[in-house]
Amino acid sequence: MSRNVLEKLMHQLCVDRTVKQRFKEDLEGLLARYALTEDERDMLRRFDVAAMQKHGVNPMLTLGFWSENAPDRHPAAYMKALRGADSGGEVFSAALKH
Amino acid sequence: MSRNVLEKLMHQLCVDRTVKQRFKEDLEGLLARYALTEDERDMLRRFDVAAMQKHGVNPMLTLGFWSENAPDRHPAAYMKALRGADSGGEVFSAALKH
Amino acid sequence: MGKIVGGFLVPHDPVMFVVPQAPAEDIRQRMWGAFEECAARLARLEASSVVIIGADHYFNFGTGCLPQYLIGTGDVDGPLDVLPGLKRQPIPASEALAGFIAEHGHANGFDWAVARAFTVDHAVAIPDRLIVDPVRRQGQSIGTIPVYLAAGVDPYIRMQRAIELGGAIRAAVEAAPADERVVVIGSGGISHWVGTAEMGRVNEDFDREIMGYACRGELSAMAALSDDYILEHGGNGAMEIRQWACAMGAMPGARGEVIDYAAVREWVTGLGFVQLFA
Amino acid sequence: MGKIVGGFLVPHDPVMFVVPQAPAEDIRQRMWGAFEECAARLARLEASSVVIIGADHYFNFGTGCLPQYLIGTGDVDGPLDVLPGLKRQPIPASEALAGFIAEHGHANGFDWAVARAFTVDHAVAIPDRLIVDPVRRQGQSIGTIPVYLAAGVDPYIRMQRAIELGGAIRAAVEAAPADERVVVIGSGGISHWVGTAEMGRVNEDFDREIMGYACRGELSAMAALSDDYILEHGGNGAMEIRQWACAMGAMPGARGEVIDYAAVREWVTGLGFVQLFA
Ligand SMILES: [Fe+3]
Ligand SMILES: [Fe+3]
Repeated sequence: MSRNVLEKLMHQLCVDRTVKQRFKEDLEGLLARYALTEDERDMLRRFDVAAMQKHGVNPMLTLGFWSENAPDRHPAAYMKALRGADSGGEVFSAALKH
Repeated sequence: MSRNVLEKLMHQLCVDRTVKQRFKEDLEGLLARYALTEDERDMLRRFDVAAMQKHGVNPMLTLGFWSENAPDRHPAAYMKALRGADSGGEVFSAALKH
Repeated sequence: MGKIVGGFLVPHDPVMFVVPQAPAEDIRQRMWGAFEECAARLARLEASSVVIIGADHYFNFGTGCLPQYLIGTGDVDGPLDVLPGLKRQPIPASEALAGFIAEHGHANGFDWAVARAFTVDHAVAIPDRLIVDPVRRQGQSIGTIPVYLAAGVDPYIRMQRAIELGGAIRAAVEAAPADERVVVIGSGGISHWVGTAEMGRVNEDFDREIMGYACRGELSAMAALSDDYILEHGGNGAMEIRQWACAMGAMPGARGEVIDYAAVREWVTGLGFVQLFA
Repeated sequence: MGKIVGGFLVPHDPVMFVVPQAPAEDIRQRMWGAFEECAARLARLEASSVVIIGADHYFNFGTGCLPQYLIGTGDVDGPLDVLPGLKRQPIPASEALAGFIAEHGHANGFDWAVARAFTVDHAVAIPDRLIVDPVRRQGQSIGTIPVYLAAGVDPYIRMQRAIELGGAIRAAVEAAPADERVVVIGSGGISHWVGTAEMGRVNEDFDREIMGYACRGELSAMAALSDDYILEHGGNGAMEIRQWACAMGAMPGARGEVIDYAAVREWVTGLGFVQLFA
């Protein structure tokens, strides 16, 4: 399975209010409507943006998906999720804490 | 004002469930969100597909708009609205009455 | 080094699905039978991929992005506009060749818009379901490559450019690393008026003219058809002969044969079925 | 017979709007000031239209249709991605010239995807708001023509093709019936990493290299930059130098001048402002 269907859903999760709503309220129902692998579903459930990028998903899309849908939408949280706990992204995170 | 914004809204009224819903429930609120002329708003309110086509709107779109949103969605009703009461569209209407 | 091994020019009339019983019995049987005949002939061509050339009906693409032509290089399903007897389902794709055609085009002046996950409308789904799926059920593995031309919504692709695009598809197939056997399907009604006051009109003379060009491989005659002429004699739906022109452009010099034709007012379209021989 | 009378290469950094206070005071003032300086210089060019060349950020276009390049020929507004201090509003368009550029392209092998009603994202909205709007407020009537290149989402437009597209814009402007004075604005950050683990990194060496090519009008050096090189040294965001290449391609032989530059890690981007002289 390629990254394409995953990117399709993630793009909708950036721009389509109805899909965003459904992501919050009925995640499994939403996921069932897309031809995703179990691995891909899991990336979405766990907001695993690092795994998504390893899978080939466009980084602009992982960022957009995070900013629109994650429980903690702050870019610093995104960077932490992406880089792991030993994150070295102080400069950028610091900037965005203003 | 060109046909373009009208076509934009009409396309959404063909493919976007949320917009279709809003068209039914809050027509004026929906219309207010688009840079349409009063004439164009009126074409939508009155399902005036003939006027839309005179205005340059793509006929596939007037048909799609009608089929998805008109009170009587039957193609025969569309043909009547398009041609006026003295419609000569017997063959086509007959076919679609099956 | 792939090869184009054959072609078909066929309609994709959704009204056949909406009111299958509308025309007289013999017409109905002939038209559905013509699709079956195409499937039987496709089976004999032993294709590995089919390129189905359709056109959007102001459904897939909105005012925010109207491509002149597009190719689906990733996951494919459809149709978007579900019909009675035509449910949405995954469509087996031919991703490697489709991606190569896009890339080859980008390197050679054909700037394909690309769909990486694409829900086709009935323009591609009908030929796929009626012509390709029966061959798949016989055990042949065939991937579908959806191509869309701007024939329903302006700005329309020029006839000449549609023909050149067919040539670009051919060049890409022949340059492709895999030994694919490719069949091109130009999917479009001949005369039909869609959503206009003349809807239901069919013009057999126009239809015979176009089928004649197809059978005699007259690319230049196709290119010479002006939009005004097409709109007057074939209707706004006949702008879809661009898909025929594109398929013909992929098989320059090919002769064709009419499998069947009928002017079916009940289905609002002149339904022509042509095979092109490589 | 229109004429390209000048050009600018500028960033469109949304982070400037999100955290305007993040960098040191002098940097902030210089960067906002550079936009003001561009506006002042634009005012002196007495343009009737500006072509703003941006790139989608996987926002305007989804997997169902990814155009290589697109032009807005009808109503324009934006941005789609509203920012603090950057509300969505109508953008004065230049419909006649935009339509002519599309048509001229279609007749000459540049198959523009067309947006007939288009909500641009920040890539076009920021330069329009910060550079063109101030000149409009002085009483000049300037229409914006939005152009989008595939620089954020693959398949990317090739650098060479972006340059050729600039040439096609120029040819169309010069063939246009109206005596337009046209300014091209290539809108894109230089080095920046967007959404990747390296986000926040800036590479001044890379930025100076690109600005050097721009100032010396070295189109062939731009065309020779491989995607691998750009991604390694400039980041995925630097794929947007395609927009610079396109603007440069519209002004072959033009020399440029750096208005200002700073590597602003707090705004995650190398911010370069270049004027191209016709
Ligand atoms: Fe059609
Ligand atoms: Fe950008």
